[in-house]
Amino acid sequence: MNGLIAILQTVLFVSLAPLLAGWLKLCKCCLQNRKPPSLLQPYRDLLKLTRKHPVVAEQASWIFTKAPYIIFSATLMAASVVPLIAVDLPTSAGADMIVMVGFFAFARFFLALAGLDIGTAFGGMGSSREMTISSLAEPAMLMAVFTLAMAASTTNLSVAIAHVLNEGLVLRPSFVFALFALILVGVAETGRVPVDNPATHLELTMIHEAMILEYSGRHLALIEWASQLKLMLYGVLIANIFLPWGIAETFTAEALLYGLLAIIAKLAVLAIALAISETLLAKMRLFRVQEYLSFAYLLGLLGLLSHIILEVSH
Amino acid sequence: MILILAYAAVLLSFASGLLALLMNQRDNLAALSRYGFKKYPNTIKDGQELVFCSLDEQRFPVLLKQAVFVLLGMSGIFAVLAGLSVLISTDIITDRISLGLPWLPWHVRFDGLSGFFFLIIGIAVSTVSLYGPAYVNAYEEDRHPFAALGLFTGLFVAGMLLVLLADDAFMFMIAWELMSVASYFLVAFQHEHPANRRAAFLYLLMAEVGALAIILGFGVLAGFSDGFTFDALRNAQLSTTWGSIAFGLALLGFGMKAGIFPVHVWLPEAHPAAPSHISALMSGVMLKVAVYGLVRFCFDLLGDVQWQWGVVLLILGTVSALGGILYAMMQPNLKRLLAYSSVENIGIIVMVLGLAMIFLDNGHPQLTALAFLAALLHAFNHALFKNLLFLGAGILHHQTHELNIDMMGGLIKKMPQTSLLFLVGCMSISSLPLFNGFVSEWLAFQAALQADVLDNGVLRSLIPVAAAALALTAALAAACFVKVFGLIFLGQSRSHHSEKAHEVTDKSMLAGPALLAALCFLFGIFPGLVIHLINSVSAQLLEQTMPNDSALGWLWLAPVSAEQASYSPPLVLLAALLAGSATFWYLRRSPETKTMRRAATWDCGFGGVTSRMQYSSGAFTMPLRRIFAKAWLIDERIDKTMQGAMDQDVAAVHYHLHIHDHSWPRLYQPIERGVNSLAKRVGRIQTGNIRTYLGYSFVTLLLMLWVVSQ
Amino acid sequence: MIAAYFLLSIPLFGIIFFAFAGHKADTGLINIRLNAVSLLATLWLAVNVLNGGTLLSAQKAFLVDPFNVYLIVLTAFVGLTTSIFSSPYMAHEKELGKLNDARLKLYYSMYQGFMLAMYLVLTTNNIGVMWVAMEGATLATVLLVSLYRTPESIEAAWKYFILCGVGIAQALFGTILLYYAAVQIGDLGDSALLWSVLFEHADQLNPEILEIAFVFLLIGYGTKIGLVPLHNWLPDAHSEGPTPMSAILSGLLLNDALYAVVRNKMLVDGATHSLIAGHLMMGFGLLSFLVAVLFLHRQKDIKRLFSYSSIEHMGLMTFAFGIGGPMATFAALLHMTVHSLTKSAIFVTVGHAAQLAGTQNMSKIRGLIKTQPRIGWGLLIGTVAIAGFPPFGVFTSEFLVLLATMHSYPWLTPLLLLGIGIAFAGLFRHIQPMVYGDRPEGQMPVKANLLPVMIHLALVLWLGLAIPGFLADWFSEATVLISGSAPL
Amino acid sequence: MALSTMDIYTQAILSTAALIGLTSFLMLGQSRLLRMIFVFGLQGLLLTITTVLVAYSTDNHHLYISAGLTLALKVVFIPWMLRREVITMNMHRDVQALTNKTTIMLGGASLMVFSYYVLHPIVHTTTAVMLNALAVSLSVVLLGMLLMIAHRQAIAHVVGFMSIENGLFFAAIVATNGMPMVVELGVAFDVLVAAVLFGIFFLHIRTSIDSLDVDLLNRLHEVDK
Repeated sequence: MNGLIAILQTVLFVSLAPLLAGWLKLCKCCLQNRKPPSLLQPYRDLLKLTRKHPVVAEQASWIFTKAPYIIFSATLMAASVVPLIAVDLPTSAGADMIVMVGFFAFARFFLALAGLDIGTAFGGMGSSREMTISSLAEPAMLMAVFTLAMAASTTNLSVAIAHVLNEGLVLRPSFVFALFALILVGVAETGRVPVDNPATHLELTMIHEAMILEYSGRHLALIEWASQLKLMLYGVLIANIFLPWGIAETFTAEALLYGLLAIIAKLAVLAIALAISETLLAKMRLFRVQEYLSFAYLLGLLGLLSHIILEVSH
Repeated sequence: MILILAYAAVLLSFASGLLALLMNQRDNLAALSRYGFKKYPNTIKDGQELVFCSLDEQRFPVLLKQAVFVLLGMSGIFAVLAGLSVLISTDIITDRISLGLPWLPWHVRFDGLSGFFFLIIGIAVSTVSLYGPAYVNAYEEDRHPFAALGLFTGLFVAGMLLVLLADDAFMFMIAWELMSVASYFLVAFQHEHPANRRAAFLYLLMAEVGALAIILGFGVLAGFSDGFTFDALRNAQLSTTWGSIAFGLALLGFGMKAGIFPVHVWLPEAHPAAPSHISALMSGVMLKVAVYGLVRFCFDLLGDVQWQWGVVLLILGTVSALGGILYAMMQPNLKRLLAYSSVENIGIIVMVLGLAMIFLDNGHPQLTALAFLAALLHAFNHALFKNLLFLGAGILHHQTHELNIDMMGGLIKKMPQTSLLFLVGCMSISSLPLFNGFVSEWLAFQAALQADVLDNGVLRSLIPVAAAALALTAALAAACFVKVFGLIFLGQSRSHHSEKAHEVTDKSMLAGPALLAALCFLFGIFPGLVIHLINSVSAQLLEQTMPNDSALGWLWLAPVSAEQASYSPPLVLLAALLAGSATFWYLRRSPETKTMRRAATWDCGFGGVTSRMQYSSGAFTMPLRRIFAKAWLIDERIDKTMQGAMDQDVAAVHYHLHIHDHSWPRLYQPIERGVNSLAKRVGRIQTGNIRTYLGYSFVTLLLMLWVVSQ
Repeated sequence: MIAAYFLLSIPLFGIIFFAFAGHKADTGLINIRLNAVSLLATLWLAVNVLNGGTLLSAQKAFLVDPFNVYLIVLTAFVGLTTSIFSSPYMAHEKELGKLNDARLKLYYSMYQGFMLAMYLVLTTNNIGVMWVAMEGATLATVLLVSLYRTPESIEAAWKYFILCGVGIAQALFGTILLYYAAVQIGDLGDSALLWSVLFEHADQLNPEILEIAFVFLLIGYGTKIGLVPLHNWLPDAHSEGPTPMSAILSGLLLNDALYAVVRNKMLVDGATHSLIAGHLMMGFGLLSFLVAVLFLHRQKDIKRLFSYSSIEHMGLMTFAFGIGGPMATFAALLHMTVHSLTKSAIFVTVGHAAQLAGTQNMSKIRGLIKTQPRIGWGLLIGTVAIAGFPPFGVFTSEFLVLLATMHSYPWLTPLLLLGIGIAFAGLFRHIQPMVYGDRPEGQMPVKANLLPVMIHLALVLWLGLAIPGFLADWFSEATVLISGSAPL
Repeated sequence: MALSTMDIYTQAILSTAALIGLTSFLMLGQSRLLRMIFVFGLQGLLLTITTVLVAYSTDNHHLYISAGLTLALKVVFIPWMLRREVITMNMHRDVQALTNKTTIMLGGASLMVFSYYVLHPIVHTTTAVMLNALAVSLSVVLLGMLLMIAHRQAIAHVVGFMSIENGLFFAAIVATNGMPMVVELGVAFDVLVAAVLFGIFFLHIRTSIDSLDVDLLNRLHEVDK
């Protein structure tokens, strides 16, 4: 039963990811008063791509062709760990938040390799920048995660969320810091403005796009999908960790439904916020990114220290 | 019985060393055997045939090399057996060898800790001996005599094993120095390059200084006890001050060998100098022996540890880990890079050991066991993948005659098997899930996250920061090894050599790395196997084991409790495989899109994507170099050669980038200068004038007379 | 006791024989044979001592006890191996035209003269005779130093002669004071200079006089040991003379001078019941050790380098004897043995290295391993041994000295360790470039007999791994004799 | 105890001791080699007289032998050899000016005092004569070394060296009525050989640096100039 729900939740995750992307695009268009594409446009794109005949660069080795599958399934693994509509699922016991970060690292590792595989300047540039930014983002993220982990004294996501849920409404200064840190990191990791611009293909500024420049067909589809999944994953993390209310603790149909509606609502709101920020902010220079991320790290650290100093009673 | 296995391992490695000496004795052997058969003609004919054809001009060296490595391999296997059996039987075996001083024979003690490191050494040595024969064939006999190489390899291994067996200060030091000196000769093996000579000198000098510090450390303990056996030293009653002094000395001594920042400088010099299978042993195993020494000294001999020591280790470890990986990232030379990354991994181990000390002194035995286990597990894993990577580097050097990663590229198509093995190594060392490197770091994080059980607020805030630094280290390591694998194996080949390179012909050279890669993966999926062994070590040493929550079954890893954290690699693997294969199958179902079309790479319409356009090592790390600019001494120059009218237009642009280690100008050169100037001053007393000399003895006489007449 | 007389008669014969037939082709061989016979004699003596304990001749003129008997065997052994090395060496020197017949005669007969003096120093019971023999050793070797008649060698010999002469004169004054103190007891008569007698009556001797006497003895014999600041003759004499002589000077003369000091120290300790003598020795030893260690870094001449390392090690031994506990004494005795074995082996290889490079200037000697592997490896291993790396015996003794110091004077240990470290660096920074690297132009292998080196290093290795029972008993008996109690 | 209360023998000994000390001073201050050698011979003669005195008073016969040896070696042979050397090198005319002579003499005087000070502790165990004898001989030894330090001529060094021997001998004779015969002979033998060697060395040094100035023997040094 639990297993089924877990699988169902993962499937939901995968299937909802493009929707979130579509919704985000829609919001941005409205804000920039352009005519928005349909909400389901991302699904159409993916479907189209999977039907296409993939073209592969000559130098590309098996790394390049297998990377998309690895990246996608790694991201999928990460997604399966995160409670979407219900806590206390068997999948989240198999791997905790650290492992989840590990999955991201896994995906990134192969993405960067794929970027280097084709042997062009773009690929190298992309993977170099990607690795740089992520290696700065990872400690910041872990700082935020540790704050939660120490507060809930567990690294198991669903247990942690349950803990926050049952604790009721407690205003923890540490969580505020951690929240902001996680948001900053999420923006950086999912390659959104101001760190990276998913829409651009201007060589000097792009990071994520530079690596996947050579991809086409189903490979491109998988990678796109994976990044949409990642975006949603951060969204869900932020939503469910810091305001977990509504998530199902019992596996009854209505509870689950309620949980689903709740998360959709939260994500919608988050997406709007993100859209607004993306509209207002401009992309920053690459070498400003470390300041941005060290700020995120600082927030995470502050969160941790405030937890240790203010909240632990000895 | 178990001890016999251990002795057998030691003796076999000695034997392999001695056998290597026969390399130049072919003629004498031939003469001897001829004489022997003349003396006893009635021995079987085919025996003579065998002997003579084995003593044949061409065949003899090959056979001998194989024989040497077979002995070495057997010694490795025996070491593994001995280690396993003592770990499983969980008993402590002691013995005496009537060598050494008349009133102080060599005391031998074979317990879990020694057994565990025996296991590490055994695995490494046996893989190396699978790999060795093909590798050493590259050396011409007249320039690089195999006799020296084989002899000192055997002594080196024997020395390491003896260190683990030693149970008194005297034998420990002898074995320790045997290890150092033998490895010194191995570093100096290719001594026609001045750089190698310098490296060897530096290495031996630091080994000597370290050994002296260790002796002094033992001396401090011995000063408070009767005798030099470890039993006596265990019972030494030290004041906190003396204990801290002893700890400091041991840290200096073992740290120098292990390569803790800032006394690490010999590593990046020595490892590239030695033959690759030796650097594999040095980096993969010898550093672990140093860790063993530290653990033995602090947790076993000193007994009651202070949490302040733990803090020292924590800080030093963090600095080494970060410094190591940052320096590693900047190295274009593959083996230097690997050496620096050893500094990083040792840093991690030391840091987690510090954590263990902190928990121990604050009275949290379970967490102590957890941290201790994380440290030993990481030592084990590092031995596996660092060996793998060094052997891989050896293969690359063997095939391309290159170690500069900017000169390689595109090798994945030329050397598929090697590249696969190397990839496994890279993934393990950058601690990706499903590989062994991840497990130990995960446990380290778990240990660090328990910091809020501590009462001391400083510690509670210090430890998570260290953990975050660990995270940064891991991320940087991933970046570093993406660079390594990407530049070496992917893209287009950057030089003639890598253009011409091909897979190794002698598959035995791949067998060793393959075994290691398999183990890396195996212990990434089933870490329980090793953890069980380490638990028996900590049960002996700390009377405490890690509370692995067995409620979830043996497939699970739950260091503190299932509630707090759990990780089940097999299930993850299963799920990942399912997901991956499902998508794979789904997307490639339709026959017409199943095939892929090959096309030229997108060149922005300019045409001609050449290998020079690819990112180089310097380019890849440029962002990080700008971000962490303070961490290195960067010497970056761009020279333009001008030409044409009034030298206005640029003919060529030369880019120089040299990254230097801070510790040289800060620490080592001052010492060198000091000694030299002191020697210069002292030299003045040798004036060459006899009357001055007479004056010396005259004054000395008067002085002495005055002294005694007081 | 007949063994002792026999032993003394052999070199006596040698002196006279070589004075006439020293230039013959087979002289080297005869020299080897003579030393071999002496070695047999000493072994015979040693066996007697092992069975019968301390031997005292009629009229107590000679005394052979566990302390000096092993030094006697060591002396004979090193004398033999050095003669094995010296016969091809001197032959080669003669081919090069550095020497003529007269000098060869001188060399060989003085070689035996030196051996005679050494045996006399060790066997005699009369401290006056001991002095005479010690002076005799100087006189025998001083002409060997100037054997090549180069300005440097003459200068070195002159300094050696004057400094050691003046120094040894102090020793005689000390001896006279001792005698004076002994005469004051009365009823000793002529036996008042016999060490065994003095040792019996040590506690009756006048302590003030003995303290002053010891200062003179220490300064006097200390000049011969090469204690800083009385050492200045030593590097010159070692570097300018023929190499075999450097080997026996380093391996034997220094030891025997130290032996003389220790003998007298035993008397002084018996009389004064104070640590003054020990402290003086420790002071001198430590000073010599540290200064010599720094000198190593500045050497250009290979033989000078190793003569400074001799000073360093003699300093260490003096220091150890000065500490005076059983363990320190044991260590010092062991160190005496291993040092003279290792050092003479090193001088042998150094001699060959200098011959094949045609110079003693270290910056000119390169790529020995490539040129003549045996010599290169011999030098390298020897240096490793002398630098105190296990499993060679030097490490064992240094380890014991360190621990003994740790027990008695902990604050001195860092100094020792520092010294050992610096010494190591000083040796290797010079040795490495010589042995490693590619062979330079026109550096040809020479005819060399490295048997002595192998034997010596093998013995040192053996002593490092395990000290054989009889030797251990020997050492511990000597330790009991000197320090009054057995090691642990 | 007062000098007058001693017997004539002791007084004689004391006076010879004083004279020997005096001769050392004379040598120390001497700037002409020939005179120095002459004074050295004088010292040897005094030593012989002392020996004979002791031999007679203690009728210890082997001391006569050593007296003979002293006479032969230190009064006849060595001075003769040195003198010949000086003549052949014709240095008998040139005056070797001592640098700051007065300081050296003062130093010598203070050495005398110092040796009394050093040997003072033993006075309560012995007679004043012994103390004086030992003090004088010690100061002769020290003065001999000072002489060698002060003078640059190799010949002066030999003289200094030998006068040190004299000092030792004096101590041996007076304080202990002579050492055992075997030692006496050995010492005498050594002195003889040493003297011969000195002769050889003068030859070598002359041939190598064409002078007997020891300051010119300074090739072997380790001060980088």
